Amino acid sequence: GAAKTAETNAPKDAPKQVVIGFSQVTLDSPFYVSLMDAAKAEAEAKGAKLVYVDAQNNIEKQNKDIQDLITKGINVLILNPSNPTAVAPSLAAAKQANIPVVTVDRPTDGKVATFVGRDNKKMGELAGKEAVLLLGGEGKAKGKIIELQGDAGGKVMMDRRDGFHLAVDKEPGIKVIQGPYCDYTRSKAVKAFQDLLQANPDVNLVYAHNDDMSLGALQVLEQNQLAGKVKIVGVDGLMEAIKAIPTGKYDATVLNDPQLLGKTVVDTALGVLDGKTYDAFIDAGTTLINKDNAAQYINDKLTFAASK
Amino acid sequence: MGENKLILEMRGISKDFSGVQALKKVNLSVEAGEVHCLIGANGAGKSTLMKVLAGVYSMDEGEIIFDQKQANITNPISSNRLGIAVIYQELSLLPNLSVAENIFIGKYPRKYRYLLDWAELTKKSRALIDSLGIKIDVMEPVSCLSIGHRQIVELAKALASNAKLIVMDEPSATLSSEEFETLVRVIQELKNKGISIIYISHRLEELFRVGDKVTVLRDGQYVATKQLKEITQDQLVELIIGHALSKEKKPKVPISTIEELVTMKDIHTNKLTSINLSLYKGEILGLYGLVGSGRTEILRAIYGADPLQKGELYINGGKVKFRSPAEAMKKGIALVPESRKTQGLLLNLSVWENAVVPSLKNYTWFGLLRYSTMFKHVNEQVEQLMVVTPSIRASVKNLSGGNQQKVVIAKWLLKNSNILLFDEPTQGIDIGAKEEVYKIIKGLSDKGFGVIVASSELAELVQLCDRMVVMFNGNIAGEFQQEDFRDDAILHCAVTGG
Amino acid sequence: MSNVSIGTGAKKSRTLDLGYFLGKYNLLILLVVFIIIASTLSSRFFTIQNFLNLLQQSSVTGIMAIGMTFVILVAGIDLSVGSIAALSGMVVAMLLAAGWSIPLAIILALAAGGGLGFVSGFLSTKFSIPSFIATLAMMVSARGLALLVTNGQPIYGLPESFSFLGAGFIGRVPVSGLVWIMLTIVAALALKYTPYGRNLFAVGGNPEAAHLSGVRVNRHLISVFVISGILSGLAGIVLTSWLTVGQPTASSGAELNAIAAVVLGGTSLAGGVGGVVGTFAGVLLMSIITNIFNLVGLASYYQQIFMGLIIVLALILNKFVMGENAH
Amino acid sequence: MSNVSIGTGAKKSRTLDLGYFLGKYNLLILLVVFIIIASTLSSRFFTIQNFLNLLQQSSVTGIMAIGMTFVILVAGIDLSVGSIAALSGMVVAMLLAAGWSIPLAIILALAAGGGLGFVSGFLSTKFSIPSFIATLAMMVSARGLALLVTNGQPIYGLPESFSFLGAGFIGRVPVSGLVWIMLTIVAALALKYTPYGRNLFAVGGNPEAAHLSGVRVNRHLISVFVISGILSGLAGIVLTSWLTVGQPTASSGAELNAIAAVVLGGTSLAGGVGGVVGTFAGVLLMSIITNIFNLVGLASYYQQIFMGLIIVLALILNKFVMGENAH
Ligand SMILES: Nc1ncnc2c1ncn2[C@@H]1O[C@H](COP(=O)(O)OP(=O)(O)OP(=O)(O)O)[C@@H](O)[C@H]1O
Ligand SMILES: Nc1ncnc2c1ncn2[C@@H]1O[C@H](COP(=O)(O)OP(=O)(O)OP(=O)(O)O)[C@@H](O)[C@H]1O
Ligand SMILES: [Mg+2]
Ligand SMILES: [Mg+2]
Repeated sequence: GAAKTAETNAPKDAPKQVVIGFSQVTLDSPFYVSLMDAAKAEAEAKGAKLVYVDAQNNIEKQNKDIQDLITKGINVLILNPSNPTAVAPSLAAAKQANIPVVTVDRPTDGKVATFVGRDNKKMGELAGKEAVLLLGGEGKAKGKIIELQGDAGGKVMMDRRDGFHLAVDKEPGIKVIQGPYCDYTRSKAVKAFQDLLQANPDVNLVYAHNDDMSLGALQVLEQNQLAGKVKIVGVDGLMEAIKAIPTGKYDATVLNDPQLLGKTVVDTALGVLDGKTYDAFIDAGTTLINKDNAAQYINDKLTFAASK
Repeated sequence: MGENKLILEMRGISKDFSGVQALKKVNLSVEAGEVHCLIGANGAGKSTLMKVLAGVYSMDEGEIIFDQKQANITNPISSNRLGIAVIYQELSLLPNLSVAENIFIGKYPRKYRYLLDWAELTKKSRALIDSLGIKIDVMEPVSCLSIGHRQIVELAKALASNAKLIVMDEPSATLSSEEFETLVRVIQELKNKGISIIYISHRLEELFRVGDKVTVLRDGQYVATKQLKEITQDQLVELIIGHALSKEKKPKVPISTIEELVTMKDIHTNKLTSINLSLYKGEILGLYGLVGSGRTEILRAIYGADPLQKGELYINGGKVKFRSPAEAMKKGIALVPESRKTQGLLLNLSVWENAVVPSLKNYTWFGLLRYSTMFKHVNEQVEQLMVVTPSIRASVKNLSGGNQQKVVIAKWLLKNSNILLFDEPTQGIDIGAKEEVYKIIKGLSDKGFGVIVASSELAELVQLCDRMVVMFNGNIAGEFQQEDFRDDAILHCAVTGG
Repeated sequence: MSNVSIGTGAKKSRTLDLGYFLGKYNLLILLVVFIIIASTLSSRFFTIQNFLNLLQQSSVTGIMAIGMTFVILVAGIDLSVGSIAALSGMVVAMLLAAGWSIPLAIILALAAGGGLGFVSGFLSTKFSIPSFIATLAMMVSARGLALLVTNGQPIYGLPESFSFLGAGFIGRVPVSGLVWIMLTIVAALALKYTPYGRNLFAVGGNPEAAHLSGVRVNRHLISVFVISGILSGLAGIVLTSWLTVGQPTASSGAELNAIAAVVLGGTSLAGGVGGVVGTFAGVLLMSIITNIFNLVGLASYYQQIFMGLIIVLALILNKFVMGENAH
Repeated sequence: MSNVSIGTGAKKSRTLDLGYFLGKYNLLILLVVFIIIASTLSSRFFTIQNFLNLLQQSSVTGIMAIGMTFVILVAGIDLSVGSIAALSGMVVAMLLAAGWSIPLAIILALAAGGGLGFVSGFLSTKFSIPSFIATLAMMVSARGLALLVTNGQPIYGLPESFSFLGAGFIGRVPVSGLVWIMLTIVAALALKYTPYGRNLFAVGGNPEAAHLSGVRVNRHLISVFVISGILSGLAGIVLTSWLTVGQPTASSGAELNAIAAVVLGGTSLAGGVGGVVGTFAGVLLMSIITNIFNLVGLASYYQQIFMGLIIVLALILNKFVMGENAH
């Protein structure tokens, strides 16, 4: 199937180059930009052509984009779905056109060749466990946590929230204040946290669904001379956050390396075209970064820390 | 006429606009089949009374008896159902719709109950327009019509409503003389059919031509009702303004033709061809012509509002090329445009804000405005022009039509321009204020300013001007010196082009 | 329908027939130009399948844009269409997931859309709040409501047969595209051949004059928001059916696309001038732009930059063809 | 300054002094009501620190809203403020990261904002494209540009001293708040005491009449977009300074907040009526609403739902106090 499509789709005079289509959920976020850049670099290294489209966080546009990619002629589709179910029309269209699909970062409900991603719930849990440690350790932890949330209705947000609560809700001494949705952006987090700090001056720890928001909280804490006194835990492994760890102002983040995701998914997609079979879930792995190991992740050239 | 039955009786009508008593216990009785004129100075409450009748405003007290029955009028639809049609002072046409739709709006012919019957609509409206003797394509949007033709469409709209009473609020203000004749003929026909008409106008001669009776309002109060046959124009004027009026013609002062303020040499624009015209210092020049003859265009060309295609324009002897009115204004030129609502006024703003727009720069001190002097001057102008307004902070949209016109004039008097272009300056202004405006215009010319007045009222030009130019079809058809002003000659020139 | 300003500037209709024709159909001309350019840029563009795809892709925005045209015709604006679409999508999905029958679920979802439209219309008319703000408030509140009803969770597990509306085909033609075309035709006829339609032009042209002429202005104003609400609801239902999931975050930002399409289609934001056929072409034009970007593989940021440029360019060309740029 | 139509409906100024006063200051009254309610809801609300926080939080939107007021006064609208803020923020961050001096970087970033504002203004004026659409196109394009310049990546590593503008304090008072207050005062005085300011009211009231009164309408129209662009640029710079990072996605959606605040502040979308003092109060009002939600810990979906409701409610109260709801 795949081979036939490749033949009909490739221009006749050019050498047969594999065309990978990549439908990215958004390119407004540094994480997804880094993922895309890594994917592009890997595709180039492997002699494949990568064409990408940006759904701008809009599921409707994503389905349209994929339709257009199929019209354009691709051999394999890499998909980072804006919603796990709502890409069903695209999956159906890809199936009809005999184009295999590999999803990345976020899974789909429909059947695809494989999913390259991470377990966001686990990442939330890692953050939660570290938070418990920072507040006194299992069973003894005491304190007030402010949680800055991602986007309303988002799957990643829910996983990072649920994973975190899996760890902290067991602790009777911990109270969590759930803040408003800040859409993973620093500017909204700064405003919200300013208010939340005003309402909860006795806060002990801040957990945000990504590092950008955590850094916003840090900004407010610095302004109130509380930096270092209130613990901060984030997710993503943003280099700016990691660099703040040794200074004692930032406590922990959970690695979420987009470069590795991008590289792996392209390799996997090419593998699928070659007829290899994969497990349904390829875990790109994660780990906690705190003061113990922060130094080894620091790399000024990267926006996000790279996996070791 | 005699003892006809009353079609309308309005008794003790009062209306207050948050502090302004527009109507105080006003009575009005109209007989079936009569033309009842309503008159009064600007702001006397004529339009307000008619809007109460139409259901646009609710009255504070009083009662309306229509066709012998107590009428409960709450909105324009209910008055329409009763058989009252109103042609408002501010035209209520929809520029984006066709003539036919405008005539039948609110009562479209239908087919299959829910669908609009375009064929019927076109047929009926064409018949109506034809019966008025005017050549208009009924499928054309109203925005393409001249003001005069729009007025005729309003008339057709009123006719289409099969009303028993038609109110005409200053229908003639924008009509040319032929169009006015059409209006007179239609009024006569309606009268013959037993339809009553309430006719409002500031042009007294008109009332005597079309009206049977006249009711006079002053300051929102009923003054008197008279048979028009039984009173003279001067008596009527006294009823309106409370005292007699002294009319004087401009005394003959020889105008020196040495200093030319404006010189047009072979000017061409979209509408004008080869205009040669001079305005001298201290002169009042009249521009007469039929609707569309190009009077407005001459003024706009001088004012830099329309681009010149060809020709040369000299101001105070110096050649100029205006790209915008702002540049013309800098040279001391002012224009009072013909449509005060769309071109003259900032309707939502206050009187003072309107009045100072062109002259703001005169009131600055190191770039900042000095409000005290500015307000002082505005108040002076408002008093001099006798603008009826509670304060200069009142919004102009709440002034009566005539007072709005005065605000537009005030704006240029504040600016101290020395070349003034007036386009229909007394449109909708009452007889008292008209004389006031004439006095002002004459005063300006006495100061050595140059004035051009474009008007459709020949009498006004005859009274006011030193010299008159008659336009025809974008051309100058003739020129008359004051000693040669003869109505028939001028009219002949305007109609035939010389 | 009159998709451009009827004769604005056309004084003598006879002598200007060509100009008038161009003015009336300039968007179609523009559309043809775009199609030609697109065809030369990508050989895959000018294929039946691609056009059918375009039809399906455009239908959701297209259906919303019909309602938006009505609102803009009366000089209003409706920023809440995207949120209402999302909410109606949630309603239909929740009802279906709860086992209600498809027609009933659809009717209730449409009613929800119409109801919210009524609220915006009522508020903006009765309290003379500018519709921009009334519908902005509705946009924010309805989105919150859509998120609240399921605590932000999407709704899965819709019946197979429900997907016919959004994802089904009759022959090769997408059902949603057919719905869009039919609604456009119905709306165009209603605007031209019913007193209601003509009254909308009157209200948009000059509400005061329309009121004085005995048109019930407020009712007409409210009605267009109800229509827009119902059509947004339908758009949301079609989208839910297409995506087989009810998503509270769906269609965010859709209002701006719809408005841009309506304006491109020649309807004036000042009200009183325009029509739904132009809107149809405007929606298609916008879809073609994204489509061709995707086909030639223009990178995303450039897509955004050019999207803005092309919208402005199209409008300038519009004016130019109509000879109106002189002012 | 005149934050509501001077004397709308006020005939005999003597008898109506109270009504006039209420009309002119109704938003301030509303603000006081809100503050009282907020104070009873949370004891932490009525503290100096919270007000200083509010000042800082509101300053970015507040600075944008000043420019927006100018645009709306001439009956325009500017949807591009958020995108221009983001782009200017990127420009200043890039220049600083490349080692330019702070004043120079700021000036160039402001110039970039003003330049883009000029483009919107020029297009909308010269080609008579509605400003809604011209700035919508600019919003899309400028956002694309902001993303393009650094390929969607934020810019880190700004000099310490740069953060004074956005995060610094004089005493306990935030610098950004002071900048906002000062700009409001300057703008209010300019609107009231300069011919330029008065001319904006004239242009907004009736452009044709203003033109015939010798006002250079086009220049004034373009100028407000330039002002809005520069102020949006400044807002973006302040935000970048506050967050210590240049983010291409910053301030998305800010335009709607700014517009809502301007309208709440009594400036009419129809043009010609309003002022920046009202806008100041409008921005504060919106900030207080979110602030109190956050302080009492109202869940986020409810925040959205209530936000819309409260905006509408505030406007209705506005009308009610002004006695204008009749019509
Ligand atoms: N909507 C309104 N709000 C407030 N005041 C009004 C309103 N309409 C009219 N007025 C006031 O009521 C008075 C009567 O106005 P009206 O328009 O009836 O005068 P008019 O006799 O028709 O004058 P004109 O000859 O100038 O048309 C005026 O003082 C006017 O300012
Ligand atoms: N804004 C306008 N829109 C449409 N037609 C116009 C407009 N202004 C003028 N016209 C038309 O252009 C023609 C010339 O008008 P112009 O105003 O110069 O005539 P005029 O001699 O001043 O007569 P009057 O002022 O009595 O109409 C007329 O047919 C007029 O209806
Ligand atoms: Mg009147
Ligand atoms: Mg004229």
